[in-house]
Amino acid sequence: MAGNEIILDVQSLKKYFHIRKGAILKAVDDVSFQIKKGEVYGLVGESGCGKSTTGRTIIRLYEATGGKVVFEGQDVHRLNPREMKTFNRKMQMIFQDPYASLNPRMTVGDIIGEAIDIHDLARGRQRMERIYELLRTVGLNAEHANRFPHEFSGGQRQRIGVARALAVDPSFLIADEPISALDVSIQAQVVNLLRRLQRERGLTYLFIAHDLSMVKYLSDRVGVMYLGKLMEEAPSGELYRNPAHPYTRALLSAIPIPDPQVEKTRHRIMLQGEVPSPVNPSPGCRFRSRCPVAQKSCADQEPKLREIAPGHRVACQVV
Amino acid sequence: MELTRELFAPQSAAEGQAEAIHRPSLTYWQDAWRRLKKNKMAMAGLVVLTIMSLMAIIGPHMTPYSYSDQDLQSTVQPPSAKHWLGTDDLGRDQFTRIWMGARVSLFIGLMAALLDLIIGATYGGISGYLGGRVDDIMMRIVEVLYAIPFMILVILLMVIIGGGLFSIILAMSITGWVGMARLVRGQMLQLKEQEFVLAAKTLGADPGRIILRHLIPNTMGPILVSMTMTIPAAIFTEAFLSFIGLGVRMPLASWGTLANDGYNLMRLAPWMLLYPALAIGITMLAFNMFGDGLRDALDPRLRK
Amino acid sequence: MTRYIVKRAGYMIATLWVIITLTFVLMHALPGDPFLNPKKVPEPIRQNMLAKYGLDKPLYQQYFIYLENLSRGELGYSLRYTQRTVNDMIRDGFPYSADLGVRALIFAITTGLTLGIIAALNHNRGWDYTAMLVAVFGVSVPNFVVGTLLQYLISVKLRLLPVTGWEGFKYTLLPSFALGLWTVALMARMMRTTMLEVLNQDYIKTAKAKGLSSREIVWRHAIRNAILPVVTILGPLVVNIITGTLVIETIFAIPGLGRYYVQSINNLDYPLIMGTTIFYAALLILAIFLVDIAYSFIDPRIRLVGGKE
Amino acid sequence: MEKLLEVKNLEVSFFTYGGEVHAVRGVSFDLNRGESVAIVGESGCGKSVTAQAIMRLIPSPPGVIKSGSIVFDGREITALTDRQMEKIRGAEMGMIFQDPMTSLNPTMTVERQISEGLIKHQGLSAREARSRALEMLSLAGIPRPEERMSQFPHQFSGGMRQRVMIAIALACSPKLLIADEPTTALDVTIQAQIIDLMKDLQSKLNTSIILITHDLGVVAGLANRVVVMYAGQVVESGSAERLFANPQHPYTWGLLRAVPRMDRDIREELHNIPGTPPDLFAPPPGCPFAPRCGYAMKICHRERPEVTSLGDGHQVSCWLQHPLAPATLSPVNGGAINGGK
Repeated sequence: MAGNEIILDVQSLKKYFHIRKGAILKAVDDVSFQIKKGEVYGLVGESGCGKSTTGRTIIRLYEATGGKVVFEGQDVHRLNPREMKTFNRKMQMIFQDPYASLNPRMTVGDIIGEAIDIHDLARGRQRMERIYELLRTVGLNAEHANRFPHEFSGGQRQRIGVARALAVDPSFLIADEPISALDVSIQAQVVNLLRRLQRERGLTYLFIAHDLSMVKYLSDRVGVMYLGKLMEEAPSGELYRNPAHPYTRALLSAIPIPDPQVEKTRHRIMLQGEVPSPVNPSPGCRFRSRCPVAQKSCADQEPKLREIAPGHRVACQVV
Repeated sequence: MELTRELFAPQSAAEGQAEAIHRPSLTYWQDAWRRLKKNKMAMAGLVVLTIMSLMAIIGPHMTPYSYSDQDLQSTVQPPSAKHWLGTDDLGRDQFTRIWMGARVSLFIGLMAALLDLIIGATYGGISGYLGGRVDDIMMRIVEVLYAIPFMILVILLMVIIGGGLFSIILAMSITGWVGMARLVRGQMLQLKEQEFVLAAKTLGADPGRIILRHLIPNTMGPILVSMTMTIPAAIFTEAFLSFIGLGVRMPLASWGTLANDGYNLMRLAPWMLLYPALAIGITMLAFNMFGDGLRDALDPRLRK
Repeated sequence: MTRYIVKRAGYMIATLWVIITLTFVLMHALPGDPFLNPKKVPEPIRQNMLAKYGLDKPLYQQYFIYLENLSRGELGYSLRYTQRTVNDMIRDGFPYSADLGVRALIFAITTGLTLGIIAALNHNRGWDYTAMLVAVFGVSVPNFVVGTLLQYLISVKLRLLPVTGWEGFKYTLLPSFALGLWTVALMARMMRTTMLEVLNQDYIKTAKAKGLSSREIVWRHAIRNAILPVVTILGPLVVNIITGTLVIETIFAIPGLGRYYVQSINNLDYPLIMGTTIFYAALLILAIFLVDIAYSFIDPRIRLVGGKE
Repeated sequence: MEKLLEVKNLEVSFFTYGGEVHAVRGVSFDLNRGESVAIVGESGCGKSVTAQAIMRLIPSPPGVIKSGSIVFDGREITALTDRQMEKIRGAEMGMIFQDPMTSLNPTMTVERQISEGLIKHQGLSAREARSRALEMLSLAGIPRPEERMSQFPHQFSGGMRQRVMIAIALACSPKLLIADEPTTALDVTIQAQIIDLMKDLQSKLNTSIILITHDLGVVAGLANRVVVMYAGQVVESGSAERLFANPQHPYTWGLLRAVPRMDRDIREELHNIPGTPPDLFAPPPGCPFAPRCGYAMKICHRERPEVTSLGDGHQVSCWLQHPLAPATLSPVNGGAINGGK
C-alpha cells in the first residue's frame, strides 16, 4: 500500500511548556520518525506521553521548541502565512472529543463549509453542493446541513469532523484519538470510514491512540511513546510479535483480550507504580523508574533509537 | 398473537433510517428562549422591566407637569387625583419625577453596563486571546485593580469630578470593567483550547475569523448574564451615591435622589420615600429574576 | 504556602500603593488647590498643613512627605474642625462602625448559611422556594431602602424600637438587620448553589455507599465542601458591609466613622476625605487579604500545593 | 452453590423534564457467593442504574424502582427502610466508581474516609479503625501506607486513588463488591494493576463481585459469568466461557466483532452496528435491538422475545432461537443457532 516516498519527516522534535517559574514540562523531547506516502503510522502511549502534543506540533498548532517538521520537503515551522494556507489544505486533523470539536453555535453545513470559505473553494450553490457531497461521503445526508451539532450522536459528530477535514481535500490526516470517546459499537463506524477514505483517496494518516488493538488493526507502522520519548518503532505485525522494549512488552501484555481461555493462560508483565511527572525529568532512560529490567547504567545516559531488525528501532540499552 | 412462519421473514431496518433526526431544529438562542419562556419568574421579571422602560419613555408625558415645575401653592401633597403620587416640598409632581428618575436610573444602568462591556470585553479578550506574557502583565494589573474597593474609589472620584449624570457613569465605568475583563478572559482561555477553535486554526482561519465566528458567539451567553447583573448593580450604586449626597444634580432627579429627599421628609410625607423606594426595589427584583432565569436558560450544563 | 502568602501580600501592598497614589493625584488635581485656599482654609490649619505637608514645596516632594506621614500612621487634618485629625475621627467613630459591622456580619453569615443549606436539602420543595424568595428579595432591595422603610414603619409608626442612636441592644437591631440583609441573601443563594453542586458530586455517592446516614453525609461531607467556595466571596461581602455602614450610620444617626465620612463628603472637607478614604481602602484590602489566606488554610488543595493558578 | 443476590424483573425509571426514561426494563440475574458477574453494555444501557438499584443509590427524585425484587442474602432490598439499608451499605455491600478523581472527598484525609465506615458499622474506636485502615491500605497495595494515610486525595495519582476507593469499599469485609467501570478512567497498565488487585482481594476475602464495564476484555479476565445488557434489558447471559465461545445474540456478536483482537491478525472491515441505541423515553415495542440488527425479522419489531435457556445457565432473548426462525450461523464461531430445527 505504501510507497517509499517520505511525505513527513519529523526530526528531533521538541515541545516544552513553561508551567511555573523554573518548571519545564517536556511534553515532546527529541522525537524523530518518518511517514511514507500512503501509509498509516500509529502513535501509541498512555496519557501524558506526549503523543497528542506531537500531533499538534506537527500541524503547527504549537510552535516547536526545537527540531524540524519537514512535510513534502518544506519545513512546516518556517512557512510564511501564505505558505501556511497552502499547507493547511494538504494536512488536516481529526480531533478527539466529539462534543468539543464542533462549534455549538454553527450549523453542520457552516462547520463543514468553513474550510471552503477560508480558501474560497466554492460559493453559493456550488458551495452547498460540495457540503452535501461531503456529508454523503461520511454517511450522512444533505438534510443534516441545517442541523446543529448537539442534535447528533457521538459517532455522527465524529464523522462531521471527518467531513470538515476532507473539505480541503488534504493528502495527510492526523487523527488524534478519534474513537476513544465513542462507544464500542460506534467506533467501527468511524474506523471503517477512515479505512475506506484511505483506500479511495490514497491518504496518509498519523493515527494517534491509546488503544493498541485498534492501532495494530489500522496501522502499517507503529511508534510507542513514553514520557515525551519515542521508545520503539516497528511495522505493526513485527511490533506485536516481537516487542523489544520492556515498556512495549508490558503495554502489550496489559491489554485484556476478550477470551477467557486466552486470559487464563496469559503471562502478564505487571508494571510497578505509575507514569512519573514529565516536569523536569531526570537524566537517563525515562522508563527506568518502572522498568523490570533496569540496570544502574540506565541512569547515566538517555538511550538512543537503534535498529535491531529492518525497520525495527528501539531505545533501550538492555535489550 | 399467533406466531406464523410469515412473521419470521427477514425485515431489517432501512439503511438511511438509522441516521434520520426527527426533532425540529433549534438554534442555541431559540432553545434558550424556549427554556426562558417556561420560567414564570423570569418572564414576570421581563414584563416588569418592559413596563418600567415604557413608563420611563411615556410616563413623564402623562401629566401636565414638567419634572422641574414648582408649585409653591401645593407643596407636600399626599397622592390625589391631581397629583397621582403627591408632590414634594417644592410642589413638584412626584409621578412625573419618578418616571423622569426612571429615565436617569435606567440610562445610568445601561450606560454603565455598556461601557463595562466595551472596556472589559476588549481588555479581557485581548489578554485571554494573546495569552503568554501579555496576559501575565495585563492580569497583574487587573489583580491589583480588582482588590481596590470599588465603592470607595467611586466616592472619591465623585468628590473630585463633582456630581452629575456623566460623572457617575464615568466613575462607575473606570472601576467597573474589571469584573467583565476577568469573565471574558476566563472564557477566552477556555474556548481558545477547545478543539473546534483548534480545528478552525488547522483549516487556516485567521484570528479575525476565529474571534468573530468562534470566540464571540460562544462568549455571548455568560456576557449577557453578567450584564443583567451589572445593570441593577449600577442602578443600585447610583442610588447609593445619590443617597449620600453625591448623585445627579438638581433639578434632575434619579430614584436615589428622590429616595433621599423622601427620607428627609419621612415623617411629614412618607409617600415621598415609599414610591421611589418601591421603584428601585421592584426594578432590582425584576432584573434579578430575569437574570437568574437567563442564567439557567443559557447554562450549558442543563443542555443535552 | 509561604510563597502564596507572600504573593498575596505583594498584591495587597501594590493595591494599597495604587490607591494612595491615586488619592494623592486626584486630590491635587482639584482646581484652585482646596488645601491652601486662604478663603476656605482657616489660618491656623493652613499654617499647620504648610508645616506638616510642605505644601509650598514641589508636588513630588509633597508626595514623599505624604507617604512618610502615612507610614507613621498619620492620616491628615480636618479643614472644618480645627483640632480634629482623621486619626481622632477613627478613634472616636470606628468602634461603633466595627460593632455594627460585626453584628451585621454574624447575622448575615449564620442566617445566610442556614437558609442556603435548608434550601439545598429541600431542593425544589416548599422550604427551598421560601428561602429563595427571601433571598431574591434581599438581593433586590438596597440597604438604604430597607433601612429607611423599616425605620419609618417599626420605629416611627409602630414605635416598637428607637428611631436613631446607639445606646443599647434595642438600638442595634434595625441597623444590623438592614445592613446584613443583602449579605444574608447573597450567602443563602451561593450556599444553596454550592450545596446542590456538592450533593451531586461522586464523593457523596461514595459516602452513601459507605452506609452513612443523610445527616452524617450532610454534616461531614457536604457542608464543609460547600462552604469553601462561599468563603471566597466573604472578602467582597465584608467590603460590602463596611461600605454599607456609610448609609446605615447616616440613617440611624450612629456616631460611627461612616457617618463622619458622609458628613465630610457633604462638607467637601478634602484632607479628611482623603485620609478616611485611605483608611477604608487599607481596611478593605486587608479584609480581602485575610479571607484569601484563611481560605488557603481551609482548603487542603491549596495549603499543600501552594497557590491556585 | 449458595445464592447471594437474586434480581428479578427489575424496572427503574427516571421521571425527568422531558418525560419518563425507562432506564431498566425487567432485568433479572443472580449471583452466587464468591462468584463474580460482569454486566456489559454500552453507555445508557442501564448497567450502572442496575448496580445503583442494588445499592439503593438511585437518586430519588427523579429515579424510582418501579417494580421487581432484589433479594440480597435472604433479605428483600426493595422493602427495607432507609435506616435498615444504611446498615447494609458499606458493611455488607461496598461500591467503587468510575472516576477515582472525583469519588473521594477532597477535604478529608484518606484515613478518615476509610475509618468512617468502620466506626459506623463495626463500632471500632478511632484507634482500632486507624489500624484497620492501615491494614486495608497495604492490602490495596499502597506503598508507605503509614505516611499516605494522613494525606488528602489530591496527593494521590489516579491509580492510587482507585486503590484507596477499593480500600474504602472493602474495609468492612462486605459480601458483595460492586465495581462500576472501575478502570475506564485509567491507563491500560494501571488497569491491569487494578484488575489484578481485585482478583487478588476477591480470593483473599471471598467477596462476590459485580463488575460493570463496556470492555469485553476486562470481563474475560475477571468474571465467571456475564450479563449483556442493551437498552435497559438483558439480551444474553451465561458463564464467561460459554458466552465468549458460543454467543447467541446478534448484539453480543456485534460487540465481539466491533473491536479488533490484539492477538489476531485481521485486515477485513470491522463489524459495524449501524445507528444508535433507542430513545428510552419511548422504547420500541419489540426487541430493542431490532432496528440495528442485521438478522431482524418481522416479529422482532413487534414482540419482545422470550428468554430461552440453553442449559448451563446460558440464557438469551432472541427470536432467532424460535423453531420457526430461519437457520442461522453464528458469525463469531460459525456454529448453528438453535432456530430452524
